[in-house]
Amino acid sequence: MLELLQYDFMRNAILAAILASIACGIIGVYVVVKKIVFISGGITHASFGGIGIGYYLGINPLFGLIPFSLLSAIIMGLVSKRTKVAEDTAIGILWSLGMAIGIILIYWTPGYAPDLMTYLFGNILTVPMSDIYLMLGLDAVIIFVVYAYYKQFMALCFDEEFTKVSGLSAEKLYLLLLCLIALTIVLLIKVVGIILIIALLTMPASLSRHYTNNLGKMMYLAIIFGVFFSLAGLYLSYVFDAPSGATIILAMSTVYILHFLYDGLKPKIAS
Amino acid sequence: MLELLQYDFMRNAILAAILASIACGIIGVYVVVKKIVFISGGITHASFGGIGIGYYLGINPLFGLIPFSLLSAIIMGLVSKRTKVAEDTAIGILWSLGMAIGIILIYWTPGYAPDLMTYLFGNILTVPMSDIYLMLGLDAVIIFVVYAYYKQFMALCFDEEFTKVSGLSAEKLYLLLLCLIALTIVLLIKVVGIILIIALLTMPASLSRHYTNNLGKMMYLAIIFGVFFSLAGLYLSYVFDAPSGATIILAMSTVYILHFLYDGLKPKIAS
Amino acid sequence: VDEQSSSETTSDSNDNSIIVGVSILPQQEFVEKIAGDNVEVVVMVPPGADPHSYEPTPSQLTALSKAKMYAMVGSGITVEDTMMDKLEDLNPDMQIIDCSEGITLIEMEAHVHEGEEETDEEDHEEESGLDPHIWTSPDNVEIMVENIYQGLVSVDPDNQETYLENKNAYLAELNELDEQIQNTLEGKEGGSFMVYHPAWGYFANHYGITQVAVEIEGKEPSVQDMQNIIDEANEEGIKVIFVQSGFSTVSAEAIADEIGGEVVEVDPLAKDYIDNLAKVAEAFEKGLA
Amino acid sequence: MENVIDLKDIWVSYDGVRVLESVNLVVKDKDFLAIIGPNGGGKSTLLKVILGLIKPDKGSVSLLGGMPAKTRRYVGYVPQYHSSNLDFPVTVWDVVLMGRLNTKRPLQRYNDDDRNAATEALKTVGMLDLKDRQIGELSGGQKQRVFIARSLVNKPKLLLLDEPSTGIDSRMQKEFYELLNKLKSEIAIVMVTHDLSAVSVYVDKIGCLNRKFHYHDDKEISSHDLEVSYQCPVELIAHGVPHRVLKEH
Amino acid sequence: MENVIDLKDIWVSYDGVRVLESVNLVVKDKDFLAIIGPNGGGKSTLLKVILGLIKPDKGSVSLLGGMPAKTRRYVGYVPQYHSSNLDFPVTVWDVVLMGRLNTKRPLQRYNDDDRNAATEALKTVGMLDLKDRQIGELSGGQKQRVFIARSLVNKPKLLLLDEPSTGIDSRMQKEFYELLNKLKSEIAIVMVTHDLSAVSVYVDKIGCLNRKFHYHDDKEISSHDLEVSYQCPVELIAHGVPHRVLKEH
Ligand SMILES: Nc1ncnc2c1ncn2[C@@H]1O[C@H](COP(=O)(O)OP(=O)(O)OP(=O)(O)O)[C@@H](O)[C@H]1O
Ligand SMILES: Nc1ncnc2c1ncn2[C@@H]1O[C@H](COP(=O)(O)OP(=O)(O)OP(=O)(O)O)[C@@H](O)[C@H]1O
Ligand SMILES: [Mg+2]
Ligand SMILES: [Mg+2]
Ligand SMILES: [Zn+2]
Repeated sequence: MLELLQYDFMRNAILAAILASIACGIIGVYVVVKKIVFISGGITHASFGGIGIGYYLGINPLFGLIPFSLLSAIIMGLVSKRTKVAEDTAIGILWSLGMAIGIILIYWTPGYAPDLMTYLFGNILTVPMSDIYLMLGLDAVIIFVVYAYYKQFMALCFDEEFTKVSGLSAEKLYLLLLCLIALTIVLLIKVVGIILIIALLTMPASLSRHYTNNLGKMMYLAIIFGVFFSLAGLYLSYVFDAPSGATIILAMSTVYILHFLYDGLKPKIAS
Repeated sequence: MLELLQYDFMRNAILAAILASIACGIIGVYVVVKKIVFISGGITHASFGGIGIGYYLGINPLFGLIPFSLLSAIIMGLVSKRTKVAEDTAIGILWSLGMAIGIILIYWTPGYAPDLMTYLFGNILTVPMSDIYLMLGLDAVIIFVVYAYYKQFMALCFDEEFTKVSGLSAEKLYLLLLCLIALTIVLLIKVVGIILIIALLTMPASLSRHYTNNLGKMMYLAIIFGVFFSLAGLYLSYVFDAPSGATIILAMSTVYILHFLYDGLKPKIAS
Repeated sequence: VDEQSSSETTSDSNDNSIIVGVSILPQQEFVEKIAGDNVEVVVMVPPGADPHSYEPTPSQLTALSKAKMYAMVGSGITVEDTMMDKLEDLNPDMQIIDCSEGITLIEMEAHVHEGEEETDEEDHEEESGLDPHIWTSPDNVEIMVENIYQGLVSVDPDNQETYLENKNAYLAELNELDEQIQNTLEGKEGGSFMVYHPAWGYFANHYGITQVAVEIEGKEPSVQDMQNIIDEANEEGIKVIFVQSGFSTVSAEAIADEIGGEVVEVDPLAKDYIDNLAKVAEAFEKGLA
Repeated sequence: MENVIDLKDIWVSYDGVRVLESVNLVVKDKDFLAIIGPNGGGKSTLLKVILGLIKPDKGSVSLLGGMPAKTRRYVGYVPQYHSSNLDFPVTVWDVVLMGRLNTKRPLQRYNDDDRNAATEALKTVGMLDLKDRQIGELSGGQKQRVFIARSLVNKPKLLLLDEPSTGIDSRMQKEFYELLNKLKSEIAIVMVTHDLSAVSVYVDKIGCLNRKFHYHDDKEISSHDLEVSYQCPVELIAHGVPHRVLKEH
Repeated sequence: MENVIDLKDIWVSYDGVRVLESVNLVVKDKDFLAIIGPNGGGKSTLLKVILGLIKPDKGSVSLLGGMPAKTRRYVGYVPQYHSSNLDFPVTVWDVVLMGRLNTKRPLQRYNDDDRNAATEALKTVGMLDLKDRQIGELSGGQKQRVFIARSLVNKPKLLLLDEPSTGIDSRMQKEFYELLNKLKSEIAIVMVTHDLSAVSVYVDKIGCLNRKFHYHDDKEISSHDLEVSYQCPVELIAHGVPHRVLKEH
């Protein structure tokens, strides 16, 4: 493994894995405890529409992606809070709508065959330096916002009605949280792909949930798990000559599944 | 439109759209009311692993797909019912795991993976006659099972604890329902693709929810909406020369969004 | 790339000309060079789309259902694998010709795997390891043109003479192109060039140079692949990575950063075959190491 | 006839924290038992053990002479918290009919008997007017009434009620207790409650549960140190009871 | 000082079904008002209107002299149903501290004052022992106690309690009512309840709500046809009341 470190691509991959794990660890904890895995998946997929817009307008897809995913996060948030449409249905719809827009726009864009697979599955081995800086910036933003709003987010995730009664705007806080999720997703899409993002968001956070009842500690643990798994997955992908993103997920889920087999498949509640 | 009917591919596409709408209408209602959109998405994505297995073994991907998606449905069901892992986290994990397995296996299979894009994005224009028969069979199975277990499924979706106390096995019923969902997904994958299935499952059912408080009527309405939208989308995709699957989804979501803009974005509950 | 024109040809069809379906843009050029205005060509994979993943639209299918003849590349490009059966169903009278007839398909250049090369070689299916990009070499194109000519003659025997004349003229052009490229690449035999998508295997084979591919069969490189690619590039002194125009260059750029090189666009699917290939050859000449 | 409920030496713990300790309980036909005890005493847990929804760490459960999983279909149960999905597209009527589900096999439809029983049960709880209301559109107490109706609709052999009067207005409460009073001549009833005035008026037997279970299976409770070990609110039980006097214990 | 609550001509309906009809309500400082009424009478709805969680179709709401959205932070609220996420990784302690959130801006941490207040509140409801328990691992009544503590921790100017004694054992209930009795000398309290014996003992003013609101702002209720129009359970209010006699009305 060590001799691999002489390669830039490997150093970048490791940096990307660490930075991604930090963002995912912090935001993932909220995603897991507030049970908005699905909405995160929705934002991720809807953001595909932004990629389509980027291609269609001939600009850097990132400039389509960022506004579009923030917008879809806000729309999902508003739709699920303000209307009588069941939240998960609203998400399912925006999810597919974003994807459909992306596909159609990409189809209509002359002269471009997008590497769809990269967006779906990512490629952590070819992360350019510029993306690393972007991720650093994102991590800084996330850490700052979460530090500032730690108590508020905790109340929001625990009991929205109470948050309102406390004089806070639960809706604004929720939208802020969704926007953080959207940002995380945008910056990670190129690196790890839509599919891996969901894994990175949920698995480390959910694993850490088993070890503590404290929100803050969960975040630290989730980051540690994320870094550990992604580096291990990277190494395994080298050993077995397999795609890195997928191997990271595989490593993570295997540990997760083993962990909870050990922790007891025995039903607590009889069926 | 009418002159299009002289083409076999169009007739098959229309048949496929109708048969898919029937399966989706019935099963989609359960998906929407039991709020298992996410688990359905999970089964869909996990089934990608089955496609990978099919490619790797060099068999028809459908033969990898069917057992794999049934299996992942059952595992998801058991994990979410039997263990303390939060349901949506378990799904997120199996979701990524299935995808990862698919990616790695396809990577290890030499040669281009034909049809891969079809599985991801579907192609209703190239549905062969054999698939139409398969879909007919599936619709028959779904209608029969739902007819037989209508009351039981209703109780299950409404109140699982009560279902248990009534002496039914809530777990078995739930697994049966998930297997029906898995079957539906398998047969729809070729038609609309993994990415868009969720739309077809949720939108007609959720739209019909606005018009009735009766589960059975919801199913009829959902079928009607599904048929209408998919045929309209098909026609529009011809007019605008756009990919059919994506256009169907776009048509559906546009109507859905217009509908609920009309129905009132006005918040009932102040924020 | 000439933008909208070909998508227009796909949609409007006037009844008196013969409709010929083809899979990719270079084939359109071949057919048009031979048949001139006598035929109308419908291309399955429009400009910029990826022949490894493209799915046709209803209007393309309706246009193709009126076609007299379809010239498939025949070397196993994905869109044909998925669509040909369908097209036969759709239009049973259509004459289907296989442009690759008479061309020997070569193995896809595998990534250099040191040591564990032949581990699961046995599992390889027959055609899957073969390189479908036959049209990137002018000598293959001569055979393709010949095949297309035969097909056109069989669906439209009346115009055989025109076709023959046109074909010969085009073959001559292709010959000239071949020589021109030989000249361009003079003295570079045995050199290597690096491409992202390995579309240039036949070209490299024909001119005695080596293609080093980053991505293989639509699959992103693994860590070992990356390691080998970079080592090889450094050994051989490769400083240029060629990417297919229009495709995302991010990954290629990351590798270019690593080897201190640059990314250059070349297009294996341009309609204007002859000029394009000459330009490509010049680009390769500069990038060869 | 055998005992309706027979618990022997039941131990339950959550994550290592013991909640029930060596609980023995026998309920006979036509018993009306109230279980009282402090918050966290394990009352809800005990009902779930009786129904087989929680497996005890130790001990044996017999319900209506069999395994709970087999026999619980003959029990009417009103839980403390409702796990039901309140956006669900069912009306009050559908929910009450659901109480007849245990008598149905797949493919079998509801018949007139079922419908009559449902009408009857809704009348009993005063909710017949609202039978076409979607379940989520009811107020707290209205929902509770519907769930009570659902537990009654199938003529159960045993009623397990976990704080059934929660949210119910006082007029209805009174009617409800009168109803239980009538039912106890036919079936067994076990009710968890904090409403001691109701206990003192209608109930035959009282059990105090605070991890350990103490059964006062006589109208008269013998004096001992219950106050300490079970936190039984003795003075409240004893106070203002019309037809029974509990000794201080 | 201005009125704590001032509702003028409030109308609310759900999906066209009218729930509140021309409700007028004034609560002054140090009032202790109990709202009683039948199930579905609109009591929970009324509290939500006071808090600005539901916008009335018509009418004006003033809370602590301002718009509810601005001033509700000074209110301690215990809802009938808890919308909280019970798997959440917070302890009892965190939940109670959350009650102090309204005094905090982003970036500000909890200080010793906050912690002392939380300790105090937990002691009041007898839950200090369990302060490190995860919230989902409590029994029904224990949870309710924690939520009561949360509503008290911030020394609110008004307490809005929607059936606060739900699930709470009788010993704690008594203590809780004693506490309210003490608090009413400092703050205003509005409590929805079906527990008429508590009403009769501790409360100063009674409001009957059944779509329309009728305010008995005197200890003595004047006689009229309340029984019919508000379904006030007169005989129960009147029965067994130690320090007050209601005329039949
Ligand atoms: N979300 C809703 N949609 C439609 N109707 C509703 C909704 N919530 C409550 N209602 C109806 O409004 C009326 C008043 O409800 P509310 O919850 O305010 O009653 P309540 O006085 O608190 O009753 P309870 O004593 O049972 O808690 C009831 O008839 C109820 O059926
Ligand atoms: N899921 C759980 N995990 C861990 N501990 C639990 C869980 N559910 C209940 N407990 C604990 O078990 C004990 C008994 O709970 P139970 O709900 O049976 O009490 P109860 O007697 O019904 O109380 P209440 O009168 O408050 O409803 C309590 O101390 C509670 O904290
Ligand atoms: Mg309880
Ligand atoms: Mg209420
Ligand atoms: Zn290619």
